[in-house]
Amino acid sequence: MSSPSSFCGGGVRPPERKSPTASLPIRKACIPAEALIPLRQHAGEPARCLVRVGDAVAEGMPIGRAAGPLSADVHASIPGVVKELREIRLPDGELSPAVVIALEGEFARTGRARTPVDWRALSRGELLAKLEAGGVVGLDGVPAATRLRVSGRPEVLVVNGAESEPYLTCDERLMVEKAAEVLSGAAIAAAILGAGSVEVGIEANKPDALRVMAGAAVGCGCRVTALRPRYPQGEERLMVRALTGRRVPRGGRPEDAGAVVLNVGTLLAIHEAVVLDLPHIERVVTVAGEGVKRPANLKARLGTPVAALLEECGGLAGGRVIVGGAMRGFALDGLDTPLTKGMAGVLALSRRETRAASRTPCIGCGRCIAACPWGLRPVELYKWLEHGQLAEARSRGLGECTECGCCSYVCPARIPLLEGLASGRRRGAA
Amino acid sequence: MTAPGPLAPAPHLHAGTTTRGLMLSVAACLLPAGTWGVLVLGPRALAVLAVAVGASLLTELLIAGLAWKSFTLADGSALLTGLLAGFTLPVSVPLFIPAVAAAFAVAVVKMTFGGLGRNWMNPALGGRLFVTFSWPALLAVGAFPGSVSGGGWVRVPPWQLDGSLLGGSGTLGAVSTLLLALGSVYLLARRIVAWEIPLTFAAGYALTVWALAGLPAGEGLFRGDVPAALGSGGFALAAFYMATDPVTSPQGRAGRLAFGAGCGLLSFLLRAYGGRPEGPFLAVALMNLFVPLLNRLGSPTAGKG
Amino acid sequence: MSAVGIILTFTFVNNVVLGQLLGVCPILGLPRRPALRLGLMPAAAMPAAALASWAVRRLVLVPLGLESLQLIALCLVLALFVLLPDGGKAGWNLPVTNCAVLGVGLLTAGSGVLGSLVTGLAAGAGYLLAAVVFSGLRERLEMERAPRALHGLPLYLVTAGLMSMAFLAFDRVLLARLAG
Amino acid sequence: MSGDFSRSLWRENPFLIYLVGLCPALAVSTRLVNALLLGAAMLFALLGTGIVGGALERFLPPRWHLPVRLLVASALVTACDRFLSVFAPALHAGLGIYLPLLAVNCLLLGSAGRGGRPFGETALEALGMGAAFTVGLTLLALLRELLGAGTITLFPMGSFRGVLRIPGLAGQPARLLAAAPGALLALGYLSALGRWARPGRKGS
Repeated sequence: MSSPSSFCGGGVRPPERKSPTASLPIRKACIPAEALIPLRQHAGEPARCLVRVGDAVAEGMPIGRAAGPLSADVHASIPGVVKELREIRLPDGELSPAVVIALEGEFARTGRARTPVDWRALSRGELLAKLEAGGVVGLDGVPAATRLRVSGRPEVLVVNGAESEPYLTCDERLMVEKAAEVLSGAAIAAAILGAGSVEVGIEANKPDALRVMAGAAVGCGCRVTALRPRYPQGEERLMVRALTGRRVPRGGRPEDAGAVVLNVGTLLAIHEAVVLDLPHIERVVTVAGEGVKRPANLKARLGTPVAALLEECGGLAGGRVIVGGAMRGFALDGLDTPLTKGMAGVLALSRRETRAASRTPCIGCGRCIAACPWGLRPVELYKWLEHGQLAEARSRGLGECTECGCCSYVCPARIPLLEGLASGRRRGAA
Repeated sequence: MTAPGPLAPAPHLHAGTTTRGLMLSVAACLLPAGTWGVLVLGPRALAVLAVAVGASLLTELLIAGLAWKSFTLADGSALLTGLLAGFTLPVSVPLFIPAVAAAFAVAVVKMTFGGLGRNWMNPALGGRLFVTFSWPALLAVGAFPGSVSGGGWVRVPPWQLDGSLLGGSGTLGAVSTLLLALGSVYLLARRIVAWEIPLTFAAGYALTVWALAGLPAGEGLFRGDVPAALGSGGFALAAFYMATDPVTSPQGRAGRLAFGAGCGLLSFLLRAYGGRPEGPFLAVALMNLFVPLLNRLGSPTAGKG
Repeated sequence: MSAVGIILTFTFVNNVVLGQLLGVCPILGLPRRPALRLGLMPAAAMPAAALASWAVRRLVLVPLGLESLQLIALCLVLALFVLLPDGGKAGWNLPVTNCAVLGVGLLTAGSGVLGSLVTGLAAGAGYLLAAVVFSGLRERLEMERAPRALHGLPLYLVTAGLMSMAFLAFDRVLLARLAG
Repeated sequence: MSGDFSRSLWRENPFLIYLVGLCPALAVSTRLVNALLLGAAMLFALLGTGIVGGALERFLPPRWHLPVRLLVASALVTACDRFLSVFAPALHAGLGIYLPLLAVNCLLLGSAGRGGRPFGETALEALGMGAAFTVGLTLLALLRELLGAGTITLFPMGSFRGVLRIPGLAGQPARLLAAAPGALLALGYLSALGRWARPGRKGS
């Protein structure tokens, strides 16, 4: 293994705080008595609802059908009866229709032995169809099938095992416990893409994952590289730069540099959908933070309420509850929010951990500029947006912002730069 | 507004720095040099410093309280402004001078523009300039040497008096370049101030002094006395504490490098040709004018890439 | 005074705008964006005015013994500028109400042709310098909230005052040592 | 009409609030007497330009309005200049080029194209503007001279040399206020004061 590589310029080094969960094996969570399954667990339109109140649903049965290329199928994560259809507000503030399923009947799939499918015998179209039928969605909300259906034949598949977000260890545990399955998913994705090489990037602070993955990668054409721990190392474009040396053009996508990036959790879901015919109905989620009594990595059914996950870990001792990562996640005002495909963590952070302070005027220290991995000037963009000058902000690169939050993280005046820029981007997109 | 409520915006972690922390760190780093200065220069130095700090705090308290009904002393910037203003003044001045300098700094240079972060000129420097040009005779060069070693508790050896490292002129900020630099080492190591500005400031100043300072005296090129220039006249205070004021210096790296270099060149010009020992202060104030233009350096705009 | 001395005087030591307070209002009132272009027009008019002043004085007023009518003669020249076809559109009448332009014409009253030209150029450069620096600061001021009564012109004046104060660093001692 | 007069004198004082025509005035506002003299000259020039220029404008196409005003103003200002140089050479020297510069003052040229109105209206407007200019300039000069030199300079009369020295201030005045930066700073704060004191601001 060579010395850790990384992106240059910008980024921050937040405390890792991964130790409470990094060495704990993934635990199976209890099946919830009631699952609340949003029909929008992806970037695009909500899936079209296929069930009505009173319908009996089996485990893994589709309950929502994709409505467009950025939309994906949604499946019943538990067997039971559709109790209610309602509209809920997701943590990011978007509204989504959701299906409430009351647990009932027997588990048709769980615990039954499965014969693995020989995916090498399948055509590219059949593989993609399996991914669509399984409702596999990447961490950024783009369905895996859509991501892999790119034109222009990328040469490299980049496997994102960086996990640079503090607290989160679910990817790390997956790589330690399910390295073969993850690499099988990578092989499937590479086959669909026609990509010649597979590059796995893992931050150097996960020695176990690096060792296991490197061992599993022997002989399957993958290269495992250690990355310098630095947030946001997991950003797609930075991963591509660090692992392949290819520069993604400003404001462009990894595909523009001939690479496709997929997260290890997504690869596991690809493996399960293709080889085991299992739809995307459960995921591993890190439950951590000082407000959680017994932090853990749980393998839980989608639709499990956050409250149940916290309960499973000894209950909530207080603090700010966040879903997702500590840098990019969303704070919750209620604990009935369900687990979704993209939710890697449930964190309860104490005041000591968040180090919150009151806002003061900007003193122009330039820390946000130094921290921005894209070389933007967050403070200037923020001020233009504050004055309603959206066009001016866009001409200064607002479109290149990936909302990583480094600027807000370092701002001594505690200006909500990320919030300002993100809302400006939403206004710009509308 | 951003109180840690249930719906606080991301990110939910923070590096932990606060504006007040930054201001107080800088103020604390002035302490060694200030203490030494008081020991060398005597109680008069303490009086100048106390009047400057008092006037600064009082002005900020009055304006923020009466006009905006807010309490802003807690951010520590008024304290720092008062300290810096006191450091720049010869201790021999009548005590109304530090009061006027600090009050002008806070009221005109800072609060007029809306308070902390909105001013474009370094307040302490603005105050220093106001008294320099208003009462030139009281702040003249001649006022420096007479006060040295008068009434201090510590006797500086005579060979140190002309210079620099431990005991120089009769200004708190010029008594010890060494201790000021020591304080700034901490600030630089903790990344509290930008390293780019002191670097190019010192480099630009030293190079021009070395190359050109011999010319006015007819000694030819490359004969300048660099250690004497770096070790006196408030260069250290200007380079490490004034030019690095985040509010009134550029934000990007390219802008900062250019800003420091400009400060260095102007310092030399004003010091060697203008006959002003406070050249570095004037140079920083002049460069403050160019900060908005320097901020355009290296700024990402449309059409790039 | 040497040419270097004249240039230093009018650009820095006694900057037309910041030292002699000529042309303050056009600079305070400059629109934000094309500061350079709008500053260029009066700056270019200054050497022209200096030359015109010299020519009128030398060729008309002195031979006729009418030196005291210099102001009227200069205004006549300015009036001709305005009357040029499309004067308003091309912005020719802009320099007319700019006292810095007329001021340079008046200030060069005692100089020869070369002195007038150098003075005009230096004054123009000084004007441009002040205009560009001020437009930068003004853009910054507009991004920030200031106390209501001070917002706008009063703040610009205080800004110009602090600029002018910083320019006092370029003093006569400096001028004497640099220009000999 | 008298309402117009008082409005332009204080509430809408063009000098203080809109800062119209300030350039030539700023530099000489170092002494009170300069302000009074310049104010008087301005009043005279405003009246003359308003009446003569207004009368001529009736017979001329619009593009001639500005040049004609300019010439009329320069003639009147030259007259003032000559008059002062003959009768009060010392005071004249104090004004320097700033008296002739009144010719291109925005206050004088700003009324170009507004000719053809009744004589009384034109005269009253000119009086109001001139008075406003004088009041504003006097305030500025008083402030700067008091703080920047510690004196008040008036016309010399008999044994009185024309200069009042203010005890306490005259010893160590803040000389910066007498220099160029002082003019800009003082005017800035005076105009802020003018805006702040403007009652209501509903008329504008």
